[in-house]
Amino acid sequence: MNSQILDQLKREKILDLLKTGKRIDGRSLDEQRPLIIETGVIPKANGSARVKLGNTEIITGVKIQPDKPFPDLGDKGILICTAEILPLADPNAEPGPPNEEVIELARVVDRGIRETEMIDLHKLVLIENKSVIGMFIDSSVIDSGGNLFDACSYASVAGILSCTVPKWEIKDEAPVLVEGVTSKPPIKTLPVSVTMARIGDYIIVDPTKDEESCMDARITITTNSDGNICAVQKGGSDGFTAEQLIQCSETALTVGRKIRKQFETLM
Amino acid sequence: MNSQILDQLKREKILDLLKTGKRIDGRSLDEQRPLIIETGVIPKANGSARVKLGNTEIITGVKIQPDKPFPDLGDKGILICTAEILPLADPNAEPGPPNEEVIELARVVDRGIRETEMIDLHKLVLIENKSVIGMFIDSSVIDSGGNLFDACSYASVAGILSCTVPKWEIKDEAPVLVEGVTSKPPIKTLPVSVTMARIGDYIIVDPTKDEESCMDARITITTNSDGNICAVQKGGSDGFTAEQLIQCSETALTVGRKIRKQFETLM
Amino acid sequence: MNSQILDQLKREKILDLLKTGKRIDGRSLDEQRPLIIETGVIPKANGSARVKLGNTEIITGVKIQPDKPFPDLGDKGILICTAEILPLADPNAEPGPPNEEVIELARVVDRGIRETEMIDLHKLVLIENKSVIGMFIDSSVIDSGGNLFDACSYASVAGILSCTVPKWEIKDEAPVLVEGVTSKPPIKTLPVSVTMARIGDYIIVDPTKDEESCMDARITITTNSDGNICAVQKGGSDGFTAEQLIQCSETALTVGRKIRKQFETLM
Amino acid sequence: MTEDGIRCDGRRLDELRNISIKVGVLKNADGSAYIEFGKNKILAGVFGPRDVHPKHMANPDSGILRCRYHMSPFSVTERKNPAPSRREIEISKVIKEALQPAVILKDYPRTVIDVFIEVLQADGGSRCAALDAAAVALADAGIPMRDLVSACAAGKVADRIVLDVNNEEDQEGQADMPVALMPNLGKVTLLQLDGMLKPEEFKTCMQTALVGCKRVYEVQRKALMEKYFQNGEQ
Amino acid sequence: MTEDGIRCDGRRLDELRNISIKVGVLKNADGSAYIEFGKNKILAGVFGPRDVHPKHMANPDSGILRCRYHMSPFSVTERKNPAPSRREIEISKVIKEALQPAVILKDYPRTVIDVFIEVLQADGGSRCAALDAAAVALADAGIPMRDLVSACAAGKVADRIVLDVNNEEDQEGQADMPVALMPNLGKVTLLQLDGMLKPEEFKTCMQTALVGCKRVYEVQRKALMEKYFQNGEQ
Amino acid sequence: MTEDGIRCDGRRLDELRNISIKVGVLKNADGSAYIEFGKNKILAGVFGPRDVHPKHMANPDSGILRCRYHMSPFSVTERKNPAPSRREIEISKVIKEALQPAVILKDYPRTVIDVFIEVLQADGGSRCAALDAAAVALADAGIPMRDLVSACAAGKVADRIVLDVNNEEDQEGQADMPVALMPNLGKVTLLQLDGMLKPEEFKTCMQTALVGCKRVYEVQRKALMEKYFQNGEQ
Repeated sequence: MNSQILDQLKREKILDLLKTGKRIDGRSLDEQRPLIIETGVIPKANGSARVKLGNTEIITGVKIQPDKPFPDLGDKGILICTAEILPLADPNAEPGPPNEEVIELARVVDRGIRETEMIDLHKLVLIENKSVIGMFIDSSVIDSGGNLFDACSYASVAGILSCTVPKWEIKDEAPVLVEGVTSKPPIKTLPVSVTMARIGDYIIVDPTKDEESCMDARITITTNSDGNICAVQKGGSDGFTAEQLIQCSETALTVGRKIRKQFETLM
Repeated sequence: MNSQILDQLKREKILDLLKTGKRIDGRSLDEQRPLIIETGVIPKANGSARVKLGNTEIITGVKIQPDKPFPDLGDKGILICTAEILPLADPNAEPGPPNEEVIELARVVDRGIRETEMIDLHKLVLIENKSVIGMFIDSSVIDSGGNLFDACSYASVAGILSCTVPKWEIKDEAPVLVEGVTSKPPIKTLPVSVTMARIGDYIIVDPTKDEESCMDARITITTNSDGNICAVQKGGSDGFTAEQLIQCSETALTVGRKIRKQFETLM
Repeated sequence: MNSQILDQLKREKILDLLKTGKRIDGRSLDEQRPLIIETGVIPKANGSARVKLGNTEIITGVKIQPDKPFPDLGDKGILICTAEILPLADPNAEPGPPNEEVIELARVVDRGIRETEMIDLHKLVLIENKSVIGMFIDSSVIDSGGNLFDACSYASVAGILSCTVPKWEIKDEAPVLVEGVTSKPPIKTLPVSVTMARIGDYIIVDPTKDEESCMDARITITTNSDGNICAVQKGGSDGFTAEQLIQCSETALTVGRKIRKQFETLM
Repeated sequence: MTEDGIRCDGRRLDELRNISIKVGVLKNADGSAYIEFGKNKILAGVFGPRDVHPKHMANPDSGILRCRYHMSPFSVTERKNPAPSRREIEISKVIKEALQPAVILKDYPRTVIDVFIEVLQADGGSRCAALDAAAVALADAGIPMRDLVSACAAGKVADRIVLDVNNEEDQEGQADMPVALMPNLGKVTLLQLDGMLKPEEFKTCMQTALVGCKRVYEVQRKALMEKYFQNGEQ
Repeated sequence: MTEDGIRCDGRRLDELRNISIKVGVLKNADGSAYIEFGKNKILAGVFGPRDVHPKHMANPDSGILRCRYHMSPFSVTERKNPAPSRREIEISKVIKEALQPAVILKDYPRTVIDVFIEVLQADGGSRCAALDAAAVALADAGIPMRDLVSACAAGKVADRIVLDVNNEEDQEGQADMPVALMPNLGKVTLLQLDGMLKPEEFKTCMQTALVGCKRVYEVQRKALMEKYFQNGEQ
Repeated sequence: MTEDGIRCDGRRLDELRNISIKVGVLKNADGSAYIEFGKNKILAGVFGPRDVHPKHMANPDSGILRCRYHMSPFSVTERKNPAPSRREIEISKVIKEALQPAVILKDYPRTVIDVFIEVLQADGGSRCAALDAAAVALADAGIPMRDLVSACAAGKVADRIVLDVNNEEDQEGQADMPVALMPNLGKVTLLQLDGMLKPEEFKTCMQTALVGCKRVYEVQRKALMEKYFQNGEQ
C-alpha cells in the first residue's frame, strides 16, 4: 500500500483520538512511555547503559582514554557524544556513512549534554594544554520505535553516570595508567531531554514512530537540574506558534523532573 | 529540446557569424569580455578579490598561516591554489567531491601561478626545514558563464596582490604572530592566463559558455611579465594544428599584456 | 546469452569431464597450471616479481622504508601485503575502492605470509619502540584467469625473495640511509598457498576462471617449509565435508612441496 | 557591555546589525539573493522546480526541497576544509525544515527545488542570515510561497537578553537562540538554543528574536520590491 | 594452563564457555537473536525477503543474501572507529558464505535477505558467536532453511588443542581455527586458520571444533524451541 | 650536460630514449599494449564498445570514451598510496581528450570504450608513454580510428631545447612540454607545458616534440604490424 496514503489514514485516526484527549497507545498527551534503564551492560566499557523507552531501545558505551586537548581549549577535557541507528534497528536504516538525520540526532544529543555542562571538563585535565582525559559516549539505536532524541540522550546520561574513571599519572610528560584506582566522573547537573511533536493543534510528549510519521513539527528541549533551559532543536517540515513553544518549554521542565528523579537513583 | 540538437544549431549559427569575423556577443575574435576586478571583498581573509569576466563571476579568498614545509622543499613556503564551482553557479554543477573538470580547473590555475614563479617562495620561510608561511588561495565560481580558467586565474592573482602578509616571529621553535605588523607578498612577476577556443577553423579568445558548448578544442596559455610562456593546457575533444598553436601563443602574449596592465593598477 | 544459463551449461560439461578424471584444459584434478616466475621486473622497487599461473598474471613490487612500529609491537618491523585487481585485468573489475572480494584476496595473501612467519620481523627493528623497517608488498592482478589467491601469494613470496634490503643507521634518533650497503631479507620459511575448488564431489587444484564460475566452494591452505598448516580460508557459497577438508590439507602439503622447490631456485 | 546596555559594537540591546539584501544577483540560478548581515556575507541561489536526480528520490505526490549550507574556505579565521562538516550538514537540514512550511510543493510532483547557500564571510548568526537570503532567493525564483521566512537570533550576554548576537558576543555569551518566523502566518519554523536560560528568560529571548525577525522581514520585502517594482513601491 | 589441562578461565580443554541465546529480541527486525558467548555480546537482526536497492543488484533467478558484521565503538578495549574496517568487511563475507548454503534463496527471485550483526562486546571467537546468532535470527525471521549453521572455534594453546579459544588464549595462542557446520547435513561452511599446526593437529583441531559446533547447535535449538513451543519441547 | 650537447644518460639533444612496444599482451582485455619508454614500464588495456554503467551516463547519439591513468604503489621512489591522486585524475582527463579525436565514436551509441592505463614503473614522460600504449591498445581492440595518436615530450634543460626529457632532467629542467599528435592528420591533441620558455623557444620546443611524436609513430606502427602481419610487413 502506498505509504503516503497510509500515513494520511494514520494521521486521521490519531487526530480523531487526540480530539478526545487520547493517544493510540492509551497515554495522555504529556505522558512519556515507560523508561527502563539498565547500566553496566558492557563490562569492557568504562560505563554503559541499555535504555528502553517504549519500543525504542538504545545501548550506549562510554570509553575513557587520555587524549590531546583541542587547540585553544587546553584547560578542558574532551567530551564527544555520537549516535548511530544500526541497520538492524529499522527497516529503513541503511549501513554506510551517517545521513543528515543521524548527524542531527548525534549533534542534538551531544549539545544537550554539553550545554547543560553535565560534566566539569576542567576536572579532566592531566597537564594543561598537553594532555587531557577524553570521554567518548557512543550510542547505538538497536530498536527504532520513535523519539530517538530522548532515548539516546537518556542512554548517554545513564552511561556517563555509570562510569568509573581510571586514574592516570604523568610520567615524562606522558600519561601512565594507575592500576586499581578509579573515581566517579565529575557530574555537575543532570540534563533531561524532552521531545514533543505537534500534530494539528495538539502537542504530544515522547512521540512513537507512528506519531512521528504523521507529525507536523517536532521540538526537543533539554533542561538541567536547576530548571534552566539549555538546548533546543526544532525539527520537522512545519512550525509552531510562539505560544505553543512556551507551552513546550514548560512541559519540558515538568516532564524533565520525573526523568531526573529516575537518573538520581543511578548516582 | 534535445541539448545535442540545440548545441548543433548553436554551432551553425556561431560558425556563420565567425565567417564574417563576428561573434554572437559582438566581440572580435581576439577580444576578451570586460574584466572587472574588485579587491578586499572578504575583509576576514588576508587577501580577496571578486572578478567578473563577462557573465562569469569568481570570489577568491587568500588565507595566510604558518605551516610545515613539504619534505625536500624546506627552503620554500607553501602556495596552494584551489578552485570550486559552487552549485549555485551552474545548473549542472553538483555538490560533492570535485569531478575531473574541477580538478583540472584548480590544477591549471595553480600551475599558472606556480610556474611563472609569481611569488618568491624562498621569502616565505620562517625556519628552514621546520616552519614556513603557507598561502591558500581558494577560488569559488559563483556564476559560470564560460572561461572559468582565466576568470579563476585573474581572481587568484588579484587576491594575492591584495594580500597583507602577517608577521610571525620564532619563539621556542614555534611561530608567534606579531600583532600589527604586515607586509606585501613577495611578488616577482604577474602571470596572465589566456584561454582560446577553436571552433572550426577559427580561434577565439575568452569563449563564453555557449561558445564552449560547441567548441572543438581549447587551449590555456599563461605568460609572465617578461613575455615568457610558462604554462599551457590543451583541452577539449579535438586538436589543433601546430600553426594554430603558435598563433595561440602569440595571441596569449598580446592579450596578456592588456590584462597585466589592469593587474598593475592593483599593486 | 544469460550468464546464469551459460554457467549452468559450463558446469554440466565440467562435471561430465570430471567423472572421467579429466579437466577442461587437460589437467589432472590435483595438477596446477604451469607457474612462471620472473623477478627484478621493476628495478625501481626493492624487490619485484611477475608471475604467470596459467592465464592469471600478477606483478608485485616491494618497497622497503623506515617507519614507526605499531603500538605494542615495538620489537617488530612492519609487513603489509596488499592486492588489487586492476580494471584492465578483468572485464568485470571496476576502478574505485576495493570491494569485499578484493579485500578478502589481500587479507588472505597477507595472512599466509604473516602466519607462516616467512620474515623474521624482529630483525627489522632499528630502535625498539621508535623506528623499524617497513616492507610493503603490493600485488597488482594484470590478467585475471582464476585462482588469484595462489597467484598473488606466489608473486608476493617471489617479490620478497628478490629483495635487497637497504641499510639504515640511526643518527640523532632518526634513520639515515647508508648508501651502497644492502642485505637479503631475513627469511625463515617459504609459505606456499594452495587453492582448491569443489565442484560436485570433486576437489580440483588451482581452478581456472571457468571452473571458479561454477564451483560450489573454495579453500585456500598455506603451508610452511616444515610441513605445518598455517593459514586456511574457506570461500564460496557452499561447504565441504570434514573428510574433504582433510583431503584438501594433504593435497596442499603435496602440491606445496613442488612450488616450494620452485621458490628455492630464487633464493 | 556598558551598564546602560551599549554593546561591544555600539548597538543597543534590541538593535539589529546593518542588513542589506540584493535580489537577483546571479545569472545562472533561477533565483538568487546576496545578504550582508553585520559582517556576514552570504549568497543564496535557487534552482527548480526541476527533475530529480537520482530519480528514486523523487516523490510522485509532491515536489521536494533540498538545501545545502556551505562555508567557503576563506569565510572563517582559520582556513576551513571545503568538504562539508557535520555542523554544515545539520544547519542545511534545519534551514531546509525552516523554509519548507513556506514553500508550496504539492503543485510540482516528481520535481526538486534546490537551495544552495554559500557563506563567503561568517559572523555570528550566519544560519539566520543564510535563511533570510534563501527565502528571498526562493521568491526571486518565482516559487509559489505561503509566506516569506525571516530569521534572526537573540541571546544572553552579560546577563542581559540581547537581539542579534554577533561573533564576539557569541564567543563569551551565555546563550544563543536562532529563530525563524513566517511573519504573516505567525509560525516559528526554526528554533535552536545553545546556552543556559531561566524559563522567563527563554520567553523574553524568543519574543526578542521574533521582533527581530519582523524587522528583517521589512528588509527582505523592500529588497524584493526594489527589484520587482521600479519605484520601490507597489 | 595447568599441567592437567585446566585453562586460564578454569575450563577443561574440551569445554565451551557459557552460551546463552535469546530469540526475537528486536521489534523492527523480521527475525533477531541475542547471544552471549563467553564475554561476547552480539545482536543479529534479519530483514527480508524484501526488494533490493539498488535494483541492478537483484538477481532475477534467485534471492540474494547480504551480511554486515559490525563492531560497536565500545566493544573493544581501545575505542573503535565506527567505519567498517577491512577486517569487518572480510568477516562479513565469510559469514555470508557460511550462512548461504543453509538458506533456500531460489524461491525468492529479485529479493534480498539482509543479515545485520552488531558486536556489542567482543571476546575471542566473535565471528563464530555472530554466526550462531545470525543463523537463529534467520530461522526466527521464518526464512526457509535447509539446516541451521552452528559455529565454534578450536585452537592450539600451550601446545595443546583446545576448544573455544577465549581472548587471552588467542593473544598468546599458537593457532585459532573458527569453524561453522550445518549440523544435520554435515557440511563445514566456514573454516579459517591463523597459526601453525602440524597435519595431525590440523585434523584434531577441526574435529574438536566440530564437536563444539554440535554442542552449540543444541543451545541454538533450545533457544528456538523456547520461543516457539511454550513448554520448551516440540 | 656536456658542452657539445651530450645528456646525462648519453643521449644527443634530439635523441629519444629506447622504446619498445608489445601488442596484445593481456588476455582479458579486448585490446592491450605494453610499452617500455626509457625506464617507464606501462600497460594499457581497452574494453569495449560495451554497455555503460551507470546507464544515465550513456549518450544516445554516440559512444563515450573513458580513461583511467593509474600508478602502481611501487612505480615511484616513495611508495604511492593506491587511491587516485588529483594529478592522476587530471592526466586521465588530458589523455582521454588526446585520444578522443582519433576514435570514431559515432557508430556506437549508448556504449563506452574504457581505456585503463597502469604505470608499473614511472620515469619522466610517463603520460606520453601511457598515451602511446593506449593508442596501440585501442587499435588492437579493433576500435575504428581516424589515426593513431603518438606522444612525446620535449623540454628545456641547461638552456637548451631537448627531446624526450627523462626523470633526472625533469627534476632540474627549466621546462617540460608533453605533446601528442595524430601523425597522419597533423593534429596536436595534447599539449601541456610546465616551465618557462621564450616565444621562440616555445616554437622550437613544440617542433622538437612533434619530430619525436613522428618517430614514436614508427615504433607504434611496427609493433602493430608485428602482431598483425606475420613477417612484419604489410
